[in-house]
Amino acid sequence: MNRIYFDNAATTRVDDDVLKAMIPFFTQNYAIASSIFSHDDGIIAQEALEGARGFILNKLSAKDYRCIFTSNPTESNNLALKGASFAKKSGNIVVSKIEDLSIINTVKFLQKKGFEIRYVDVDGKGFVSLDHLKQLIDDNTILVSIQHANQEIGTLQDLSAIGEICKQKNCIYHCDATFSFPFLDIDLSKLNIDMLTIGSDTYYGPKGASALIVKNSLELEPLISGGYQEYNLRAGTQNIPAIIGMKKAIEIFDKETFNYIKSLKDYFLEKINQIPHVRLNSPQNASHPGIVNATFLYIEGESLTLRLNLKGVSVITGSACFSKSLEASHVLLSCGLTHELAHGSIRFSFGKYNTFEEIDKTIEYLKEDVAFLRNLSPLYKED
Amino acid sequence: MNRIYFDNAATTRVDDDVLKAMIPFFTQNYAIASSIFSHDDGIIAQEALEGARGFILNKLSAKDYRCIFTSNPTESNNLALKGASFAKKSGNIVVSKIEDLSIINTVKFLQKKGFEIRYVDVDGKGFVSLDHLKQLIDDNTILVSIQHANQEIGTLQDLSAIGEICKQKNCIYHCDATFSFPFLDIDLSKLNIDMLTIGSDTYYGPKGASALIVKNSLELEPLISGGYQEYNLRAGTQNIPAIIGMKKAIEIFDKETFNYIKSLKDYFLEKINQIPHVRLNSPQNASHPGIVNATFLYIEGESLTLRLNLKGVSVITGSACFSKSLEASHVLLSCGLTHELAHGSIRFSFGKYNTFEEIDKTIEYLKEDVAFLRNLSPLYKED
Amino acid sequence: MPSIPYSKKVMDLFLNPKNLGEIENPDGQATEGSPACGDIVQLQLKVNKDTQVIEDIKFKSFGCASNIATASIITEIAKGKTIQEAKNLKYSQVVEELGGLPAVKVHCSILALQSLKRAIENYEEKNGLVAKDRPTDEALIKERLRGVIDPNTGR
Ligand SMILES: Cc1ncc(COP(=O)(O)O)c(C=O)c1O
Ligand SMILES: Cc1ncc(COP(=O)(O)O)c(C=O)c1O
Ligand code: FES
Ligand code: FES
Repeated sequence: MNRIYFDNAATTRVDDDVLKAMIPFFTQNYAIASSIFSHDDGIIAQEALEGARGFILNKLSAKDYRCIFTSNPTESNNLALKGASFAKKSGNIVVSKIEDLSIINTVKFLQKKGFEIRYVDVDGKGFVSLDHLKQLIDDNTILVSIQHANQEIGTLQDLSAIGEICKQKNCIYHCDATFSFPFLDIDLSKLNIDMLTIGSDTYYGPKGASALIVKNSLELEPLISGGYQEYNLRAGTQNIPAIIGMKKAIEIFDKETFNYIKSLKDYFLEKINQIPHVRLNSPQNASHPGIVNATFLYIEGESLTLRLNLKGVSVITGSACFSKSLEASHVLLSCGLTHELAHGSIRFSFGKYNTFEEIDKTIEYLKEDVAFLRNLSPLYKED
Repeated sequence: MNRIYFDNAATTRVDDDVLKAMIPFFTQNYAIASSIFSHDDGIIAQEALEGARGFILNKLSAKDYRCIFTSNPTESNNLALKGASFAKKSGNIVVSKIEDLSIINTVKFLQKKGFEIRYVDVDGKGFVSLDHLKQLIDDNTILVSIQHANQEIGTLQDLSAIGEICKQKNCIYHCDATFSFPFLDIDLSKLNIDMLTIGSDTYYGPKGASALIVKNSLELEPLISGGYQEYNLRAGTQNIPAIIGMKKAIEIFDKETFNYIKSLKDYFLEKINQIPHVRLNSPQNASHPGIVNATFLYIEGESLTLRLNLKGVSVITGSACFSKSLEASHVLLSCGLTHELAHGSIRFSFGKYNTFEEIDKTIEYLKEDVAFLRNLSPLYKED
Repeated sequence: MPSIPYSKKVMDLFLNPKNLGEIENPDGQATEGSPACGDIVQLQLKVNKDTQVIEDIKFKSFGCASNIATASIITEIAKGKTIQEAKNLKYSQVVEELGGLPAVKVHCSILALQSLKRAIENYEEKNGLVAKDRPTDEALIKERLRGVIDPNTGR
């Protein structure tokens, strides 16, 4: 059975061209990159690595920045927040309430280490309150971390406005762009961003690669000590095959890919109107082109994902029943959804390997399963 | 030109079967592993991941241990040392002087954070002094970290004796087995090892995978916060293709591979006698089967590696001229070598893709280049 | 085939729940909610006043597969039993009938069982069989679920 994979916000299939670009680095140019005075094998590896680094910096118009390769966005976010905070020694940190767990749990960790954490409110669609942000920042604020695209509902923050506020208030601004880059252009020559996290495996690149783009002037305490790789900020042999794959994935991600994914989303949004009592949790505008988060009122999300799964559809839910910690999605709750509304939420995330036909099928399955589960629900009274 | 790669201690070519095992996880079973109640794609990934974890624990006879996957041995070593030290809050840490930089620079970091560091002496061939170790450990010792095989000269420590001492003194024992596993068997049911670091990319597995094997009872503070992966000790999406490759590489590493590599080393040792004034820095016994470290007296190592490189041979040197920090190998200096002796040291590390013919060629090149450089050297007087 | 951590029995009942729905003019009923994950189970009974046998029982659920399956099997077990027998039903017994539950989901079976017991209490109270009812507030639910709502251990 060919499954319908609508979980592209979690991770994507690696593109065949990306894999092809990686292969030589497994079996031919496999040497480590650190020995610049040594042998040609090492120098070839070094050049490939530095080529990828330069390419990424250039793509982001990042002139006075370093590109630190890490193993995944979680590590990049940790390096950004712990690295900058420990370098500053004390102060307060401002983050939005809807950040990824790699930010939320990192600031919880920093709180235990003596830093004060302040959370910026978001509105019903996840947009950060700029007024609240301004209020929260004071002279002791060392760092603001506010993401670009949200991982559950797709909301896009106004990086330009946030960067401007941080600049005026003279504090470091870190932006987690894991889920937006390279879908959306980011021009660091025009934005006031001090640190930027980008990933690889949500745009057809491999797992095992990510980068933290950091202003040259910014001091960081490394998380991982050892060899003298990555400007002495991230020790350990670099995963060159993955980095080459990441580069290739950025290279081949074009406007056409963007438009195709967006057209899938638009088609889905049009079709989902056929199901009654659906609440859209994603914003209409300023939203990631590949994601729709919707609540099917009166039903519980784990039951729905499970039924869809049996029909071959892969999605996830923000229901508490689904999460390892039995807590409903902190993103949805922060947007003001009740537990009940979070309970029935489903994230559909589309990718370039999906088709319109898959959406048609999924809408049919949804009709059946939602009706079945509503029939089961003590909350649902037929109109 | 077909190059002669004798830098297998740095990293190895990925085995074709390993790559073959990885491929489906790039383009078919690419989902993330964290959603066990969700969709089949996630569950397939989860099962592959847990299969690899179980396989590795079983291979090491590790009954009451967790297997925490990380991105490379440097990270595993950092997690072990920082994780255990921060969990204990204060105390002293004992390490050998010849550990990899990922240990040496990690304890330097911990020193800045208030921990006391004590260094165990080694003898002329790199063997840790067990008497000195016993003297150094006291009631405030929280952790001992002593490696298995040395990365530059191949010396194998007596893990059983070291473990016994740590057990008697009641302190945690971490062993960095990056360069010995799976060349040498490690049976955790018989050794008193609390934490063990293993790698992947020095035995024909891919980069991007490593594991820290940790006793269940041992508490660690995570380095990387975020999602609830890896027993909550290492957040972030797991690099499943790399982990699957690591598993496969362990699976196919057999006695035959070991014997072949060892026979290359023996052949090389026999042939190198043809060159005068060579000092073997590696021990004769209790040594890694794939490594020979030798000093060519009166010459400087970077010059020699450069000349060999031009003839297509990849090796490295412990010469200060070669290192990024212009410091001679701390391993060789700790073994009591003078700067002069460290200067002319070369590491030859053999792997299963090398041939006897490559050794013959290299010996010929060595004869020419060593003679040439000695002729250049003010220290050398022809006998 | 990958294994969702639910037994075949749980999946069967999840897909085809028994005794689903509502009873008109029930003799006893209860709606229980879990403070752990926010789900709701509703149970309704018809009881023979002479024999005290549960003659009909129906449920509705706003919960996960484990919750649905547990509620379903409880209705099957309870049907035809006296209220006394039904009250003595142990949750370990229910879990066993289901072919086990993932640790993190054991609390769902407790919740379903609680609503059965509450529905019986409601019947007893309406028929003057017990003196006074204590309202089900969050404190009471937490008390009942104490020790079983740790999602990581299920205990
Ligand atoms: C916005 C955002 N940041 C960070 C992460 C963490 O990514 P990883 O688990 O690959 O480290 C994710 C993952 O989904 C994400 O969506
Ligand atoms: C013994 C030992 N430990 C740790 C490492 C660090 O490995 P990596 O740079 O892959 O993290 C090495 C690398 O050569 C090593 O030989
Ligand atoms: S009903 Fe929520 S976890 Fe089962
Ligand atoms: S002589 Fe040039 S670096 Fe040593």
